[in-house]
Amino acid sequence: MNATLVVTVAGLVSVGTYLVTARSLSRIILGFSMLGHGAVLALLSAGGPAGETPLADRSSPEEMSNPLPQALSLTAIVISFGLTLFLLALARRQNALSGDDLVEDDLEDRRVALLANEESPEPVSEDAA
Amino acid sequence: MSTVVALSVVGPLLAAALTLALRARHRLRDAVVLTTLVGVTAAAVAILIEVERSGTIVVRVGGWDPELGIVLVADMFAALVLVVAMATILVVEIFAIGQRRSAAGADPDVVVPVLLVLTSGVALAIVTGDLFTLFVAFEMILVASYVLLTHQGRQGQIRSGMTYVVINLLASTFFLLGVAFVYAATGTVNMALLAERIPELDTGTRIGIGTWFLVVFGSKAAMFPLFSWLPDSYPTAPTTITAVFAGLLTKIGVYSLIRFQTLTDMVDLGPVVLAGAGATMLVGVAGALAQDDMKRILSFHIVSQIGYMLLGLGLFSVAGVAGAILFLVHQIPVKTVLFLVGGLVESTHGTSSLDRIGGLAMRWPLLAALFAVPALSLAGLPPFSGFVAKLALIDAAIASKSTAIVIVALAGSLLTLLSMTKIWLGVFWGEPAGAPAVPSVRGSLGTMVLATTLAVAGTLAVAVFSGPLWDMSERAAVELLDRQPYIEAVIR
Amino acid sequence: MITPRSPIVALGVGVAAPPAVLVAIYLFFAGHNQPGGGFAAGLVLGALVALRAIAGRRAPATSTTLLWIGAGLAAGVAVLPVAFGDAVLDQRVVDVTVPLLGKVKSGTALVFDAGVAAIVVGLVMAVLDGLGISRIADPSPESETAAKVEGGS
Amino acid sequence: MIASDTTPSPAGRAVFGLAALPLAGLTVWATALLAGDGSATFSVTWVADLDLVIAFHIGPMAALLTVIVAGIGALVMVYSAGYFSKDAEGVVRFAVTLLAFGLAMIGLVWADSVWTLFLFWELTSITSFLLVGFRNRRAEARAAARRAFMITAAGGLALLAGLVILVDGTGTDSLQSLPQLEGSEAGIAAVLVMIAAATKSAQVPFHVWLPGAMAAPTPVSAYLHSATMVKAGVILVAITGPAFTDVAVWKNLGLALGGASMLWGAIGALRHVDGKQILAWGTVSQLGLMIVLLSLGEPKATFAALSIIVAHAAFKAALFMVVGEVDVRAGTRDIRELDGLARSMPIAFAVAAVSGASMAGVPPLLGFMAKEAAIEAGLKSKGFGAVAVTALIVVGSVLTAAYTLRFLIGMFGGRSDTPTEVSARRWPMTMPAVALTVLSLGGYVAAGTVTTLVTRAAGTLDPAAAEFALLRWPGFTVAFGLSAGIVVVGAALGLVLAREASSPPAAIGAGLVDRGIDEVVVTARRVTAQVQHGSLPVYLVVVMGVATLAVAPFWFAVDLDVLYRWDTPVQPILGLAVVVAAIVTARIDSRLGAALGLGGLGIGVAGLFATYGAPDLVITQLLVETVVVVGFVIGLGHLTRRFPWADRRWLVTRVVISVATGVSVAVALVASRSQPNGTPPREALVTEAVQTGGGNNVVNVILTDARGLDTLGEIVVLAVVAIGVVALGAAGGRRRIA
Repeated sequence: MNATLVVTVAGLVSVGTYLVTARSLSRIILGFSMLGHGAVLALLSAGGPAGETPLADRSSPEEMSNPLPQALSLTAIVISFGLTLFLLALARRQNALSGDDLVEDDLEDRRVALLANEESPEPVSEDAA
Repeated sequence: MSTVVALSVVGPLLAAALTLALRARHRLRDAVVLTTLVGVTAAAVAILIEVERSGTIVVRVGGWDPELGIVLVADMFAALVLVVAMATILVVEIFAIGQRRSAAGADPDVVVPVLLVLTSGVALAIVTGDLFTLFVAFEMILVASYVLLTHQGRQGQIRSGMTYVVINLLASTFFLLGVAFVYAATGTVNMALLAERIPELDTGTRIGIGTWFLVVFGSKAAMFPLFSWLPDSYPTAPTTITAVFAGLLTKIGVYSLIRFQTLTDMVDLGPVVLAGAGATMLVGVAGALAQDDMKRILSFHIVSQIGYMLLGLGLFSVAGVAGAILFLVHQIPVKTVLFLVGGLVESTHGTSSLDRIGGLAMRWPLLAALFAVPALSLAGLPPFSGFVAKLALIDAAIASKSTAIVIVALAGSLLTLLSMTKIWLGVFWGEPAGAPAVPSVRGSLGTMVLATTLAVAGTLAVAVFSGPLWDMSERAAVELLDRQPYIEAVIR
Repeated sequence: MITPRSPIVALGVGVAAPPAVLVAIYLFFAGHNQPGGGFAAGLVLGALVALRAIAGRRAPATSTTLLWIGAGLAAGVAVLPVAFGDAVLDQRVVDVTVPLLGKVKSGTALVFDAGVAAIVVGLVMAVLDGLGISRIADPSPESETAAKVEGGS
Repeated sequence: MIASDTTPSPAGRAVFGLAALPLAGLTVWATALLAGDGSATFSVTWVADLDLVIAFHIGPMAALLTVIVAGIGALVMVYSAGYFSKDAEGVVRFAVTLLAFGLAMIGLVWADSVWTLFLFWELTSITSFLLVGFRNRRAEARAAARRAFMITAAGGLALLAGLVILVDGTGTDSLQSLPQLEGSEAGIAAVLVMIAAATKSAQVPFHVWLPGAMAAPTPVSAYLHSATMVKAGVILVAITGPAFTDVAVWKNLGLALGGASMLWGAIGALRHVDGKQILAWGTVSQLGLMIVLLSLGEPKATFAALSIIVAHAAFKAALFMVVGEVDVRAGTRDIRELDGLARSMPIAFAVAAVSGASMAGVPPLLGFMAKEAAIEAGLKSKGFGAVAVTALIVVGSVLTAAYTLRFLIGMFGGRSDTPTEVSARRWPMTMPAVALTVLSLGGYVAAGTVTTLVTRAAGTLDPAAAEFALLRWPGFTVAFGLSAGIVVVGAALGLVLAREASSPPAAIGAGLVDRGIDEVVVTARRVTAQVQHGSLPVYLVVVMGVATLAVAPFWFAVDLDVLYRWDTPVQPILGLAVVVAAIVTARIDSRLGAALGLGGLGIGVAGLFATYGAPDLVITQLLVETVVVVGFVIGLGHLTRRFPWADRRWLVTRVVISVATGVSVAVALVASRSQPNGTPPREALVTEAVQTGGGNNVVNVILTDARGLDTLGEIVVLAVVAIGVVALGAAGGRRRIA
């Protein structure tokens, strides 16, 4: 297994996950792009060492790099591409709605949390209502 | 029959293209959707009958060897879930057509083709015998759900959509990384080959793969502690969409989890799954109790009920897995119908907040009945489907001497009942509030009520036919835990 | 920064267009035997569409048509063999001769790739439409709000 | 309080008449069956492998109970026709629910398999919930319904678990002649089943739901809370008793719960001022007596218990009916407010007096014979029980006599100048109570017949129990002496207490239950507030944390020997460049710059692809990256240049968790490769690609042919994204798809 690729994967995943936990959707998008690269490189490294281009008329199966991870990677790249575009559209819509692209907290969850933290809990029972 | 299996995946895609082309001609489009969904449901039934009769169906897509290409595998487990899933989508679509006429629903130009893509993805996820294709199927389902959730572009939808999309993207990335791990360890992504190779791996790698995919599928299935995205996002979508999500999406996660964990013989992870199951039940139901909005309560129940299926898996016994399968089969229509009722309440009252509705039982007894059946089923009361499934699980757990989980499961049922009572008290009892008059069940609303009634009938059918369903679940469980039938069917 | 509607950009786009189309065609047909394929071809065409849009020539809003044609082609090719009694997605190999490239051994895979390409172009057009290419072509300061606080809970 | 003075509505009468018909029919059928000592059996298999069989066996016991349930049910339907006024809301709903309850109860007594019993057990809980909450506009009715439902449902779950153990242990699911349960689980099952019975039969401390359930219309109280549903627990104890005869905890728990209920229930009845509440608390006491007798597990006691069930059904239903009639006609049922009703409502008074006497154990009534049998059973019981149980029964009976007298005086007594005004008599309300009273009398007269019926029923539980008889005149036995003493002392006590000015005690138990339920909800909120932050970054960190944990097993499988440095020396340069580009991109303040950084990074990755021999990936990567960067620029480029700053503490968390995730992934990758099991089939793939796929570019053949389904899925993803992007772009403005 290619140590260089493994380290690169670790780096990309680290930075990618770091960005994903940001509040700004722009950064999250950047993060996912990196995570996508990381995953693709992981797939490639999982397929064995590098080799010749997998063209049947140019090199023998022993010499060529493993074609299957490449095919899987291509599919993965394309899917990740599509989702990145979708995230962009989401970010744009959020911007149109609120003037920024920040991910907001869920209001209802916050309400429940506030209720839970109140000194005297809101009466819940039918009796008290 | 193998063609039917493949068509149940590709057919909806062709129909999706067609509906996209026909977006200006509403009636024709609706006809196409309904025909397609009826078709795939019928196909699923045919597959089930065939599997029941002559065993697992294997499709080598494009005629490629399993080691090189993709195989589709319809075994008992797959066929059973496929039938329920397709029928559920069909019913929801009928509801959606009704809602469309009332102009309150989502944009059909978007929803119709995308729902068909979702259908295809669900079918593919169920029948695929290839780990990477499962990833692709998940992406189809997810991207469809992203679009369905957010396409109206409302503030709340975008906010919750972001949570939903981002969490699921992370899970998808982990899925892809998991494929890399598996491929590195075994040199294949074919599930039958994985079933042969993974159990013979070095313990660390084997268990590592198991736990990793527990995280991957667990976050799709909304297992504790990976569930938080669900209750935030589901309630914001239009009814029909939430109904499909509620019924299907997490269940596909559970389905895949059961499939993967049994196929790769992850018995050692049983205790971990059981612990997760217990926590999922309790935290989910606690969340439900904490909410004051019908759709949010129901969303948390999705989480809670996932715990019961995980319980069955965690036992890793035939009875347990069969219980989990039956629970899955029961849960899909029940959850869907509860959200449909929520949708009826919302579309007649403009809200699903418990504080702003009341007294519906007096004014609309039919709706009360339509709610009561699945609600009691959810709480596991007889004679409804949930009872049989729960009994099977409790039985299995007691047989496996897992007393702690039994106590948790029973406590969870009681709390489920309490929160269903909360909805009942809030929405159906009390001083009438909300809509000014009894809604007249005509036109579009009639179609919606019809669809809901159909779905309730479906849940009752699951209860009535629990006998044959249990036999099939048990057979599926035997096949899953034995693993050899699957392997042999694929690699012949 | 891209300056929309500047004559230089327009000229550049004009000059780039024919070779780009050629590249796309090459990638499309070479795909089965050489690196390339429908996806790459579609993206090259898509990039061209994007460039034209940025240069101020608004893309024709036909993304949906391309989408359903593409999906229809790909899914159709997948289903078609059923009509001949074959398995789904069973490819038929035919020898096709293409000018300049010579004999291209291919078949229904080519139709499948055409579907891929159509969808990719459709996607790029949709993105241009959805992300608001009109604003780039006709920029107006929108929401230059002050930076908000980013922070965790 | 409930009804206005208008006469009953004809429509209501018709509905109740219809509902009474099936019940009347069942009564006749069961009577015939009982008289002929016949039996009937039928069953439907539901889920064979789970022992889920809907099986009914109507032997003497079931037939006797059917007569009670269906007979009283029919009478209650008639009574209801009088009870509800013309303008009453939801009469049909009420009739249907009540009938459903009646049928569920009949199903319960017919049940021949464990799960049939459970099914109908739960159905009675559900219908009872609906009936108690019938007047659900009132908060108190809703609260009472919820309370009752929760307690009985909790009992139901205990029953579920207990029955699973029972079926497991005995190997049978049939309720006829249950074998004894042995082993360590027997005790657990016994406790679970006994608790279930106690919740349903309102035994202390689970009785707290019953007083609140009086919020239901009186027909419900007369039916569910006297004669039928509350007996379900007693029946359960009777039926499952044989399985637990040797389980000490079964008997002890039964005696403890039953004994406590006998005393506390009677005390409660002496304290309350609401006629219905007095009867309800009295019911708790009477049910306690039945539980005590049945858990003794002795033939004589079983016989006595069944006798009491029969007697109690007759007198308690009649008494509830009377209270309801008083309530409707006098407008209240508070004994402090009622005055002189003995004169204005003579029939009701007669009914109450006779039925009350039966309850107090006064001859010549059915209740007397039953109480005699109970005392006899207590005296004959083995061991320490003889004294203790007898004492318990005696004390309980004294109190019963006392509250009976207090009830009669309170409801009907008084001779002041301003008697309570009452409205016109409603015959449908009067007649059923009269009929039941006649039964209390007739039962005494026809003691032989009653004995036959009861012994037949008792015989199905315990053959030895079939040898006893109800005696009209027992002679001067110890038991008779005790009986006489009970009546005298009780009457004296009743007279004293009836004149006590009392105020209704607070419903402490009910309050506690409600508080408990509220507390559950509050706790649920706290838990939810802890786990459901509503904040995406927190969720993500949780997922990553879990993933990091999940990787733990991989650490043990890492073998660094599988690693080699690089394929070509260019790789480390490119790899470094990629990571540096990533870090730089993460730190760049402007969106445009970040987009360009991302582009650079993508080129670096494409370079790595190139060193790997993957030109298809290179082409795709470069094109994709271009479109993404362009998209980023046109989509977000106009946003504020700078990213917002982040909280420093949170920043540390993020850095730690991300690095941990990155390292974990690397570890997992290396571990996966350490001991591989299986190799990719390259040769076959290449050969097949050329032969079957007809292409030299293996990757492309895989994409369009071997794994064409993946590609199909992938482009569908793109198409859906396109639809979504257009829809989002159009949202808020024009609504169409281009």
